[in-house]
Amino acid sequence: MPSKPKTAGGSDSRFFTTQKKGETHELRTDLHSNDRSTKVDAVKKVIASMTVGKDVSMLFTDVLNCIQTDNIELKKLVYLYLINYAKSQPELTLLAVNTFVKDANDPNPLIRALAVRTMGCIRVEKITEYLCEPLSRSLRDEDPYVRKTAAVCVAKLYDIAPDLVEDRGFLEILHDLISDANPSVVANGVAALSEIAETSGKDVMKISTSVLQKLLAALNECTEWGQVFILDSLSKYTPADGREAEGIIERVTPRLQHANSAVVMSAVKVILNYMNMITTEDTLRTLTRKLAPPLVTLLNSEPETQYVALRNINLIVQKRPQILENAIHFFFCKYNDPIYVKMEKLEVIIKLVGERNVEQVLLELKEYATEVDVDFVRKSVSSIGRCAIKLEKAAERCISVLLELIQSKVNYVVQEAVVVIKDIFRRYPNKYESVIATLCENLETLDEPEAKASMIWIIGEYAERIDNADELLETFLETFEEEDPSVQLQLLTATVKCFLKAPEETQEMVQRVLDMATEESDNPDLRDRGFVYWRLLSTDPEAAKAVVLSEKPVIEDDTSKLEPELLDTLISQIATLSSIYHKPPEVFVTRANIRTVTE
Amino acid sequence: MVASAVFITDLKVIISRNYRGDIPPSTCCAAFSTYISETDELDRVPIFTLDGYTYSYIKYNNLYFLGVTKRNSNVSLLITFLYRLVNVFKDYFGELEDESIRDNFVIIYELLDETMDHGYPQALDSKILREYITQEGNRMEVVSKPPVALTNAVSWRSEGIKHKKNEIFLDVVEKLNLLVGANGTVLSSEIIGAVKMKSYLSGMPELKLGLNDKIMFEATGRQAQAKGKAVELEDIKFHQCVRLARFENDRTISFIPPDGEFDLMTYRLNTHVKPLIWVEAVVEPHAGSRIEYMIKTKSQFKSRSIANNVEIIIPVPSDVDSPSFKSSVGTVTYLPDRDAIVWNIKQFHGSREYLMRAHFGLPSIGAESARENAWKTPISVKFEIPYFTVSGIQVRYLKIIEKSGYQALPWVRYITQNGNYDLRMA
Amino acid sequence: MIEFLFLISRQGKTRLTKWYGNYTSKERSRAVRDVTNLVLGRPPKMCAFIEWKDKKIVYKRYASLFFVACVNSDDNELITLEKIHLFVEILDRYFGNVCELDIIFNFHRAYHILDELMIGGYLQDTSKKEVLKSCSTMDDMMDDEKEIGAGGNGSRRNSSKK
Amino acid sequence: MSIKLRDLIRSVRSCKTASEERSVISRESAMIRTAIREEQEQFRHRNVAKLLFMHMLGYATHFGQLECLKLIASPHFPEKRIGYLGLMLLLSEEADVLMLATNSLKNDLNHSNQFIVGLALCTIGNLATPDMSRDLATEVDKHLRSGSPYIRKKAALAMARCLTKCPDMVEDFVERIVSLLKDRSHGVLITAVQLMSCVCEIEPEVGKGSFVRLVPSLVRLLRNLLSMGYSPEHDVSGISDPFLQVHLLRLMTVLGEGNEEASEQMNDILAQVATNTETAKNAGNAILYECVQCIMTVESEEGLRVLAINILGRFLLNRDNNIRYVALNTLGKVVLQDSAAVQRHRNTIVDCLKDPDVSIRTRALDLIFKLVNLDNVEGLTAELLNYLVVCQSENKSDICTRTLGVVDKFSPNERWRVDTLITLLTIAGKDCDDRVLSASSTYIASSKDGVKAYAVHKLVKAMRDDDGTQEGLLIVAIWCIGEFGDMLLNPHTSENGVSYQALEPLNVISEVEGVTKQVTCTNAIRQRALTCFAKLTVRFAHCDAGVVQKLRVLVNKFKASINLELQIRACEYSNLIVEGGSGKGSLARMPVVDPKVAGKKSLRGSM
Repeated sequence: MPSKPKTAGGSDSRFFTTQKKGETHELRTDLHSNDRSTKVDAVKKVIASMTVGKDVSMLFTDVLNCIQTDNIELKKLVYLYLINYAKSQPELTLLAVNTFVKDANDPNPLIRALAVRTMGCIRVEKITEYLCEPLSRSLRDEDPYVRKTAAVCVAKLYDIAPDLVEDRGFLEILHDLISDANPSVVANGVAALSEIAETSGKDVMKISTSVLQKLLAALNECTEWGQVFILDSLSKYTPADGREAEGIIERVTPRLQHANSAVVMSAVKVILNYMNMITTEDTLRTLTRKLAPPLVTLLNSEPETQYVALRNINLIVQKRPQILENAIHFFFCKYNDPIYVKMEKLEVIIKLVGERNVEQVLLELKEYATEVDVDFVRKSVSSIGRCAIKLEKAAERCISVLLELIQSKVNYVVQEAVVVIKDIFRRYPNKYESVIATLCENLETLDEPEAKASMIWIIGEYAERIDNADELLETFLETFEEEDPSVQLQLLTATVKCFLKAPEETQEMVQRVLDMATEESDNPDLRDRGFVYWRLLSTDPEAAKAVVLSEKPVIEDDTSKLEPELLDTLISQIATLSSIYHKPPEVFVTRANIRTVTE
Repeated sequence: MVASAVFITDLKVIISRNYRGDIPPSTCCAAFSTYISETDELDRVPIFTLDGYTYSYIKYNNLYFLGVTKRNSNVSLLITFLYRLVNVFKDYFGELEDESIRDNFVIIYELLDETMDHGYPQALDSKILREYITQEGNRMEVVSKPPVALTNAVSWRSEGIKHKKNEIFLDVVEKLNLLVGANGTVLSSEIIGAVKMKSYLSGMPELKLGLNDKIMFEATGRQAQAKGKAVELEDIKFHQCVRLARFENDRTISFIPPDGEFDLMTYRLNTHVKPLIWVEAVVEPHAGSRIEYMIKTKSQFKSRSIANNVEIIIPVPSDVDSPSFKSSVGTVTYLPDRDAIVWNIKQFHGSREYLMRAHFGLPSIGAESARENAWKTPISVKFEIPYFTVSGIQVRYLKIIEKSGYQALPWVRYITQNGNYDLRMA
Repeated sequence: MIEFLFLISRQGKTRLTKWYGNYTSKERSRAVRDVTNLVLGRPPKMCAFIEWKDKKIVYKRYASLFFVACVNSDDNELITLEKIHLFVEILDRYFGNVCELDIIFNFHRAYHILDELMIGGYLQDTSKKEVLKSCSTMDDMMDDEKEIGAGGNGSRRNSSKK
Repeated sequence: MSIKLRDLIRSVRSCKTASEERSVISRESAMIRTAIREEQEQFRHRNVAKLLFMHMLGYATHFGQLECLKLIASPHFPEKRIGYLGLMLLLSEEADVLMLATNSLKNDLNHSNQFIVGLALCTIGNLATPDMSRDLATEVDKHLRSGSPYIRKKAALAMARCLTKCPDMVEDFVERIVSLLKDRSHGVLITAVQLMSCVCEIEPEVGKGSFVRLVPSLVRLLRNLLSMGYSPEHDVSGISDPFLQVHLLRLMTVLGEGNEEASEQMNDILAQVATNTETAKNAGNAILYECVQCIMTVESEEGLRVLAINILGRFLLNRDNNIRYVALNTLGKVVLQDSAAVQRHRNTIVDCLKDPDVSIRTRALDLIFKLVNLDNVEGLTAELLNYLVVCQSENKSDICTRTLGVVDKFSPNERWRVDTLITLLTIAGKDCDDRVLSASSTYIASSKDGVKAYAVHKLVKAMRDDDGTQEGLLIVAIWCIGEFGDMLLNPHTSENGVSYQALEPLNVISEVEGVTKQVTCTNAIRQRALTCFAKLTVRFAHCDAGVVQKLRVLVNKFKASINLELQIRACEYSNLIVEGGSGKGSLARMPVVDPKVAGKKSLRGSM
């Protein structure tokens, strides 16, 4: 039989259902049972209900009643329950404090650590005071396992009561822990201090020369996770000079050989950040050579890790293109790569493409442009255009590939191609107009604003070389009112251009478009543009020519390049979310939105 | 900071651990479920932010392992943590699926408590965890102490291990990644190698591994050897037991191994290799009635080597019927669940060539979507060639020193396998 | 008029879909996905109506199953609930204390019953007795003919009870 | 070997993962495809049943469509039954093979067994294409007068499909339908009533013309139902056939609308239903709900309408969310006829905006937009803006547009209008669409100068307070700064006592520049900023040379931009604003939009 859960009452409950009653009552009895295993089972059932999201807070006192036990499994379960419901029952939680304090003195270090760890998770302000004494004892515990747990607990306490932490001198004790003989304690101490530094904005994680040496020593000894904490705090440190930077880099470089990709990423971050301070060409060259292989190796890891790596590599190749200049083929897409990996690989490919490898890259991109996923195909098509814009020598070849793809008549391929060909025209003026004829054959496939706007611009710009430019514009004008503003703007400019080039034929048309843009539209932006043209044309046609038909500078190949300052910020954030989003942390780390009424 | 909370969910929370109490778990889980169910699979990304909460997840079987954070966390660390957490669970429970999670929720809570504290990963070595977090219920009497290894510099091996027979097994496994374009040119080829160990050694043995590493020979002034059969490994990744600083210094691979199985190192080589097994396909589709394939394959390695269990996997449309095959060697099977046929050749000697023909019916009522993919999926090949490595890597020695002075024998095997071995169809 | 009718399990599995309005297969799978998410995402004690596109979703939960109907936005939502309930009562009588498993293993029977209750999204009869009578006569006709086997094994009632 | 349906279901159920399920299904599907190719007749029935199952799970089954046709052509009932089921489930109206079924359907319509005729009718009713409808309508019509009520009711609904698909046939068959109302079977009656409603929908003229004379019969039927004693077959929680009652009321609604005489005939029975229906159970409320709608739609007497509105008022206070929902829904429909009565419940309705149930909130919101008038506009708009803050982001755009409609119609004064729009943009500037942005700019431009100065000062402040995400706010602000930037150079104190200090020209410029430098800045904003800079060269012409120089630098920055519109603007403007250039006049203050144009646009978008 399947499980037939209860329904929300009413007469319909007799359908599809069987009944179950009095669960809570039964549990309560069992929790008070003298039989150990009945008791354990009951607590387990409570936790099970809690796990599936049922509210079992009404059993608080009954569960708390089980806390005095020498059964460590039961103890852990009760603690878990406490963590979950303490906030809802702060008064009752106080009753548990005695047990915590007692457990923090237990001869068994596992129990001591458990007590300290749990106390920190109970975010009830009232108990923080009781926490201080056992915590400060635990920070000096003889067992490193307890000390490392206590170190993290300081960070927990800082979350609830920062003043308490500062007043009771816990920050100083934490700082002492960085000199602890045990590497795991050092690592957790660093993690706790770094977090407090980040939350408070105070420089509590001061790295002095002696601390630096301690950290570097611990780096060799501590767990892989601890290595990440230490590397991340090193990345925030500014070395005194190039020599010190070089010295630290030397100690960090071996981490590039670690099997844990998080260790590798954090090591890369430290090295890249310090590289700015290094002036010796030789050292720079060696580092550049050393960084490439571990980055490439990340592309053989799980897709999610690859994604993180690729977003970061995207930054790294902008900062130091030499590192991966010979590695472009590693970024070719595998058939079964997830789309999100493929998209990122394309980004990197475009950043790495050069004259030496453009032939090979074009073959790849063409292959991708016939795949199934629409977004990937579009990005591939536009990447071909970006190759052209980037590499003058390859432009012709790129155009011919784009024309081939246009022949496929696949709607979105054509549109993407038109958009990017417009940019190629602007990069290499008066060079590839021969393809305009082909583009004009595909006018009716264009239904996206950006593609339409691009095509209209091409027609306006090259009006004198297109026999029926005015007719083509005319067809677009028929639907002027329904078009997206970006298309309206291009229609306006293109028509004015046409008029300035051949006033006789287009007099009526330009009047109409100006009317539509100014009299019949309420879009202030479009009206501004319309009035500017209108006033110019009516007062000084020659000036209008100078304004509208003037030579435009060749466009910059700045597609998806970040501003240098932002890039440096992001390089310092390698491996973090910020490096995934390519945005500084303050942009997305916001207070969670006000809860909506639905919740 | 890494994670505020970790969830294990199949879109309904199975288990969650809210480490920092700064996120609303049920809201977050609901938001995540909505993201997964309402975002087209192709549009999903493993890391995304909604309403100020960032979700990073991996998928295993039908389970999602999800970390949520409010801050600018180290996501690289978070993703790695989630993968390692999966490994710990696999090690504990064998197969990992929603039932094994539900059935073991108590121990999973304990593990979640021990593997991460306040969002910081702590201990994820299941061998060590097993020493004090056990599955047996009768733990009341003997309350264990934290294993020393937990906080030791050697966090992967406990003291006092004893084996009757001291042995160690080395497998050098190379996987060949290869991508061949539709025009037959090799677009990329790469060797991913691994030195896998099974160590059954007593005490705290010190090991030193010698390879025919070209850079090591050069570094130690043995130019002659460097020019001989030495191999230049492009990138090496070591298990945490290997002393990285020492390796950086003089390329010595020295370590105290964990007990049992582990991957000592992996390496990558980017060399141009000839496809060991070559495949060509000619396809003749007749829409609405039938489709025919002619497949030719050739082994391009020395004739004294043998590739075992060769599988050539050829994609076909998803709605074909009535398969029939003719091949000069091996067996051919239609696998509808993979929309492919598999040509299986048990033993493929070097320098041979074989042919296979396949014939299918196609339904008269077409569904274009059923076919699209078949033309874009590449042919892929699986194989295994023993006693052979593409790179030519060799284990020169494995020295084992333990203070008790026992003798231990290392055993070495070499093998080459396919990695991502794809040939695009014309 | 009812545009379509779904049975969805609490786990999000589709147990029955009947289309009366004209939907292409793409629209169908989209609708199943959207509506399933909408309905399962609703907290309990909300009203049983959800506005969806220019239509209205009317649903009711019976233990582990959601019965979901899509109607025009000016249709009477309350009577739609009654129609759903009528269907449920007929299923209950047909299978004898129906459960989800009955529907899973006898989905074709559920469809047959529905076809005796509704056509083209309109109610065909208001009498449970009439519907059950014609269903059972047709089932008898099935049994009389040679046993062919498409899930028609076993007696029709209680066939899936343990 | 072919496995049984049961076993297939079992093995699918035992799958742990989606990919496991896919693999089970694909293997089975391949077997079925081969079986189909080999014409394995003995398994056809079973295979189609399995395909139905796969289809339900969302897998491809196109290759099985022809099998259904073969099955319906079989002489055996079991095969026919599964064949028709398959036809109805696997095929949609577009399927090309459907036309091949017409012949089998025709044969089965003439079958001696009424259940086989029933299957054919059911299939027509669910699936018929226009072509099939035309071919089969006469056959269906024949069955409308069958001796068996079982066939008559099915034929009635098959006819509904045929007529929906080919409305031109309505005239040929409309009179045939009328006679169905004399039937005694509830099944035939309910189908007949629905068929009539359906006809009234597709051909209102013809339908109403033919059926309006039936109103007395409908009233009689309804009265009989009300007075009927307990009948276990048709009663639902003590109410006799609520389905038939509701559908009778629906039909009466259509026939009574705009028809005094028909409405008059209904008056008594509607009053009787409205007062006597038991409301303890859902079935009763369903009838009452329908009855209220009927009263409010037909030309009913005043007293009756009051009664109806009171019923809705009672519904609104009901604890059951379903009832509150239908109350809000219906109030929304009647508010235009009887605004005052609905206004009485305004507070209750506004409270519904805080309901946890989104369906309730949506209905309440709709209703509030209809309740707004000159008297309550300020209070209700404040509620709407509050709601805009908390509502789900996908609804924000719509609420903005509709709030604009309110502002269009009911603004008490220019300053209130400007305040409301700026607040709206501050809350939901990233969600509202172009119409709202255009209208906001237009309203500001057309206000008196004092309000204009107030608005542009206020916008600068709002822009400064924003974190760069409310794109719409920034767009409007930047346009206003470009157009009225000169007003910022003077301090301003508005009638409500809010004071703004004068700004320095360079400060104004750097405020806008700051926006363009934010990471979240879009090209749409940058484009507007360029126009703004160009216009400011004129607005700030009297200031010292450094100001204009700064503006030139900002404009020139985008001359090589890869964004087309940015480049065009940068190049054109930089030529316009050169030292001693003659074109500056073209950047002078822009004419205000003709209010007729603005009105036309925003009305089109408002509701």
